[in-house]
Amino acid sequence: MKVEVGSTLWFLLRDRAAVISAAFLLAVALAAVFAPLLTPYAAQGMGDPDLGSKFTAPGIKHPFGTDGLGRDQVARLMFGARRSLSMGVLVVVAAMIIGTPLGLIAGYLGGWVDEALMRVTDVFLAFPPLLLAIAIAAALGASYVNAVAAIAVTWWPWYARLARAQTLSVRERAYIEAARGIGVRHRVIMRRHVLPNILTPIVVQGTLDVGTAILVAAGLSFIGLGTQAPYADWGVMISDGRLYFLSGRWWLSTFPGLAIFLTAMAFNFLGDGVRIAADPRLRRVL
Amino acid sequence: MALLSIENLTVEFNTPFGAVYAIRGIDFTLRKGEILGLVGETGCGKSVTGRSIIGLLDDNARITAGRILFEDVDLLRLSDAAMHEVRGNRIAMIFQDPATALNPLFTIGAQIMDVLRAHRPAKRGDLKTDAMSLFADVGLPDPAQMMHVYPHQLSGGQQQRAMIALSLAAEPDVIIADEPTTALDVTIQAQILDLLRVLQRERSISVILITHDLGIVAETCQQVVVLYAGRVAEKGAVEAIFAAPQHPYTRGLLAALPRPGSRGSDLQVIAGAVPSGLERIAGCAFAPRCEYVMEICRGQQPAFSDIKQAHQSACHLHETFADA
Amino acid sequence: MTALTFLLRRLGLSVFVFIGVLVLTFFVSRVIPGNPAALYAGARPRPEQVAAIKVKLGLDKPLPEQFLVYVRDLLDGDLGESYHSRRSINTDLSIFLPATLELVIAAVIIALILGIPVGVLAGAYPGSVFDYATRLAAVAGVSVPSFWLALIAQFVFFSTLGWLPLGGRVSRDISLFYPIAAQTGFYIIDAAISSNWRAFFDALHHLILPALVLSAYPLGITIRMTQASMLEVLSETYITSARAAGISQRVILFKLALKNAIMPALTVVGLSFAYSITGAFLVETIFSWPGVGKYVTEAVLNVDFPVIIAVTLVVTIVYILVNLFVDLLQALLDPRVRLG
Amino acid sequence: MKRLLQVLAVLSLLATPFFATVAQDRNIFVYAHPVAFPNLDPSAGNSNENVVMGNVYETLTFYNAPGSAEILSPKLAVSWEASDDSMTWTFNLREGVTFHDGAEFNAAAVKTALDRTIEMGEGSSWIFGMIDSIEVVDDLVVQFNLLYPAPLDLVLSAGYAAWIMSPNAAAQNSAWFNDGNAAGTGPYTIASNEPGQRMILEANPDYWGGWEEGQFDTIVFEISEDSTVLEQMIRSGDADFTYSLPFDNYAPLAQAEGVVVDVTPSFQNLLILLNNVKEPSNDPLVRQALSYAFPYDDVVASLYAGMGTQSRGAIPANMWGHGEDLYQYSQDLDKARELLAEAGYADGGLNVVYTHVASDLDEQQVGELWRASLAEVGVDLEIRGLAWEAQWDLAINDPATAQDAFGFYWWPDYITPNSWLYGMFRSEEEPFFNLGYYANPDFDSLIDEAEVISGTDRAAAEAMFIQAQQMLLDDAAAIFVVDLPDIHVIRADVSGYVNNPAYPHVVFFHDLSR
Repeated sequence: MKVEVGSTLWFLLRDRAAVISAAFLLAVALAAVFAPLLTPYAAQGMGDPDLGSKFTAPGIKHPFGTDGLGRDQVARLMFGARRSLSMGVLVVVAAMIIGTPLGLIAGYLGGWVDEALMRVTDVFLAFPPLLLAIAIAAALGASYVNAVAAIAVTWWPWYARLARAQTLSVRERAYIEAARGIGVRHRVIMRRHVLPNILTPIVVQGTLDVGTAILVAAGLSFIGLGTQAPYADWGVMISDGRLYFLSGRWWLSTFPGLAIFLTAMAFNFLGDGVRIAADPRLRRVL
Repeated sequence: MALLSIENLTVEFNTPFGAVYAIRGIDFTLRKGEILGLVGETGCGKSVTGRSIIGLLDDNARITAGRILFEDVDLLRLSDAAMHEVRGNRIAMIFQDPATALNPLFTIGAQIMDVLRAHRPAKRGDLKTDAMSLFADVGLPDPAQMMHVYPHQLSGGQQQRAMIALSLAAEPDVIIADEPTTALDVTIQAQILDLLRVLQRERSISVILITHDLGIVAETCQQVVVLYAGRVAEKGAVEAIFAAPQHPYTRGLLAALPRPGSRGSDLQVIAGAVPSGLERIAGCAFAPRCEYVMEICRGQQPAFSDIKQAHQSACHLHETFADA
Repeated sequence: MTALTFLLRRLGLSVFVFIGVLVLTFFVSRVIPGNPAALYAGARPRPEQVAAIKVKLGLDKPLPEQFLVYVRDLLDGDLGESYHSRRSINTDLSIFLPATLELVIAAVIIALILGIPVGVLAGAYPGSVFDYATRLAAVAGVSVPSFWLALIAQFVFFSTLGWLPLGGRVSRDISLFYPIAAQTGFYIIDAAISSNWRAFFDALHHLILPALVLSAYPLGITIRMTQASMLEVLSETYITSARAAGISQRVILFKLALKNAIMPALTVVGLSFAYSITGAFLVETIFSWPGVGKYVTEAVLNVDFPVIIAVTLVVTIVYILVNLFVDLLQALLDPRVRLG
Repeated sequence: MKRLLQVLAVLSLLATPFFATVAQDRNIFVYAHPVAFPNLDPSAGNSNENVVMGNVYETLTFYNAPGSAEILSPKLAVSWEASDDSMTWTFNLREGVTFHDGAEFNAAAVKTALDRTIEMGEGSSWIFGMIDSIEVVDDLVVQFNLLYPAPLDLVLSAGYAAWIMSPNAAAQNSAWFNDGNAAGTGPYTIASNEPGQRMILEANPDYWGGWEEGQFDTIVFEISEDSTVLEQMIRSGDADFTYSLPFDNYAPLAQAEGVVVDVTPSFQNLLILLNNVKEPSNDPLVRQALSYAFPYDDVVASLYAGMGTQSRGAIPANMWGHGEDLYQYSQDLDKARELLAEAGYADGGLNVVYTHVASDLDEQQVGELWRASLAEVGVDLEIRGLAWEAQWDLAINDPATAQDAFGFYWWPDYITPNSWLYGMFRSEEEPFFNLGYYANPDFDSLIDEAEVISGTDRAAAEAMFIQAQQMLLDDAAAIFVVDLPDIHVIRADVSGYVNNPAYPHVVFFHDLSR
């Protein structure tokens, strides 16, 4: 499935939900990147306490209130976005980087290599999502990097499968047969001819997956296997606020939860949009 | 005695690229008891015409002008409920690939009984008897066993027979057969066409046979309508048109026709491509590909002219050919 | 392909996958930092206790040997002992697994009962307001963090409205005065078969909120998949031919197309199950639901690796079986797959 | 969806009358308990199951709540005496006591029970390390022969390992107990156990202490690790007692009707053990600087909502061995800078790793506050949350790779200052709980000597223990953060409750009534 970038973009721009989502995500990303410039409480965003304004309810000074160490929740959310967003993206990118070449090799070479690699992916896919990630994250120790690694380890088989399926359909094409016929080495064929032709659906799937990856990462953080203090991601913020949630300090968990919810939704809408726009057969559905 | 008249039927499709003109105003008439061939290349609008008649256009299609008169009632003005009464009961349809037109998860018997039940209340036993007699009518072996058979257990020809049985279930007046034999072998093809002819004769059903194969038209039809780019290029009695085709397009088609009796080949043998449905066409749609093209052809749409009573062609040159 | 060869092939594959799962979990669990012997020894162990326990648990042996011992015990049906509670994991799971399954099955049922009809209707009327609303709801369902939704649900239905309990499986009064005779471990079923209706309604009352929260993700998935598959089925020629034959919309949607649409949608049973289990890991703690999710999150906190492996294994087996069952069901429902 | 919710909720509400009309002919006390009971074997359990043990089983002696005239009072032993050298202890046992399973309580039973505990060698059984042998002198007289002088009366009052179970039960293994079986002499028996969820105790009608009107006949433990659940239960009156809520939630809760928040000092404190071996904290100046940089006031006032007190030395206030005149560090960033400069870190550039139990938000926030203060004196603090075993493992494996600062709670197994001093600071070949690798021969000999005389001359021993603590403070061996409060929330209509920090979070239900 080779897709023209121009027409894909054109279709994407007609999808209102996707456009709004992209704008939202861009805003969140900008808020994350330029957080130090955008909030007067940058130091608090990075963890410094301000015990004087402990547990301030949402108001003009602190629109989303403050936490138990008096930190402004808007600043915490903006700095938290750095981690939550990057976790989602890194998981997907890492999974792609592991999965794509393996799937490509399996699909291209076929035979026992294919069989072996696919059985390995079967094993990974046999776990209910999150369960294996929990076990691995627990084994590696709680940290931001380990959480990303743990989820990526459970995620790559999806990309391996996708890459393999795409490779199988590309493999028989004339130009590849031709390249093989004139003795181009396998490695070169895979990299020059197969890879570019299978990337589109993989990238599309990746866009769809980021939202889910953010959710899973937030889940790990929620049970304490993710970002460590003094930093926080959105999952950690929900977890920290939970103790006080039903005791009148509702704002602590509400806003980070909303942030995850809306971001995941935006990625889903954007991913759907990209998928439909990139697949001519689906465009009619618009 | 016109059973069904199509008048200035115009259909557009909404696409993200803009409106696609599928049918640009066509007229023809189907008389009772005759088989009318609707011929043209892929994309000329012949299937859309069939779907328009039975009211099953895709959601993004819009009929922007015209009338479809069935026994002097405009089908386009009927309510959904009324149109629902027409479908199956008065007008039925047969599809190109019986393998996809039959539901794979239900037995043939169940499917035909669904149709029977939809059109008349009856006891289950009666329905079953009727279903089996329909199977016999269309020449399916062992009708009793057919009741319990799934589509995939039948051969292509048998599937199409079953499909025909389904379309006959409510005793319609008109059957629209959309390329009913394209997916079948040549020998089976002939058998199915025979069956259609028999049904037409014995039940005096009118048939609109949609095909791209002029060979089939020659063997099966009494009337023919040649479509090009959503317009009628030429229409009339089969003998007249095959004897003296008036439109350069029809001539091209006939010239490409292999010996009668062998399987028809694809019709795209005339140089050039069919114009895109996105374009508005000012003059003759065929002009870009026409070897006889004249100045007038690009600017003005040719009107129909009667060559004889039963033979009309839309070409600025028609008199030239008539003389020739 | 006959159903039998299909079944055998799937079974063979499952056995292979299971062995892989076993190796992988064992390996992962032994990488866990910390000192399991100290954990086993209790809150404030002495060095000699820890050393003795290390020998007792065989932790001083090389890894391959530990693995063989583990597999041998496993073949005897023994999942081992929790290092934290020292209880038999078999006993624990016999209590916790039914609790989780009760919750997960309830969530799957909610997801299917709500999701399939909604998906069918949304697929039948693409472009309608209902379609858009459904799509929004489906995306919301798969985007909402379950643990956050659980908090919000508690806030609304417990704190604010006071309709539903905060957590747990049954009220104290039931434990005290109308205890449920454990048979299957599914409280709803146990209470029903012993005609203990007070307990039945009480258990149901406790089940509603966590099950609804858990069903959000599978509901979203179910709607999406049913809708997509309905959309596809409705564009099939056999639907057009049924229309052309004058069959009514009602029969087409809910008899003909549904049967076709449900075939691919059946995979959502497996998916729903998987995502409900995932949700359960996060949500059970919030609802104080004594299931494997709560069990394993605590085990993770305590690096209690016999529990971590056992839960991973058992839940994965259940998951593999569910998928196997779904595959079989699909094969059985499709006349194109020959039986026998 | 919402509609369905309503329907379901209404359906369930319809069902409510079914079970709402339960006859309350029982007097029930509900303890909303924050953790499960890990090990119900009285010989082995040394954790939160003590609350079950303390009501089902009994000890020979009982450690009184602070403020009592005597330190100890009789329980299953009615009187006892030690030989002059504290090497032989004789206990006279209570007469007419039977175990729940009908077995008779006597000297043989005491020997069987304690021998089992010592032989199993699990849990806190090491507190009996001084016992050489146990002799049945008479049906109701039991004699302990010790290996070295020790305050055995204190040891036998311990809240762990000192429980006396029936000889029949002593023949069983841990699994038997963990299936919910028990046979002690206490006022309650285990009626049912839903692990991780709920445990129900019922009154033992034959209890030797007798029963009065208003006492509770049924005790229910509702177990929830979720403090939100605990809080909601006590707030709504669904529970009578709980603890372990977030410190910040007690003040609003105290305002609620019918709820009393009971705050008393505990015997538990929070320390940060500093690595005495590894650079840079092997330098006492650095350790002192770290101590001066610690925000004591903020931690006490804000994290503990003013309910704890800053520690003074290692031994918590209210306990013997506590030194009211010991030096107390306070936050002084200038001093910290000076000390760092003296140690050669004038420009900062110091990295310190602090570990804490990952699930402990208090320990984490202690680190967050400390980090902010340290940043001002040029020290970079990395906060690492780990599972307890992982944190401990990191500390004992190799001092060179260990953490620099170890957040650590300590509580005594039995009530002696040496529990802290020996446990965390006495030099060891292979450190076990001396996780800061503190090694000071003078300190070691001082506490060893104090321990020997603590059975006979408690006052002299106390002075020596206090002197030993001054050494720790001079060396800044650890940061002594806070003496934790015991905070229990109890329904106002329950009377008779007194917190006893010697038995952490144990409620002796027999004392209560409504």
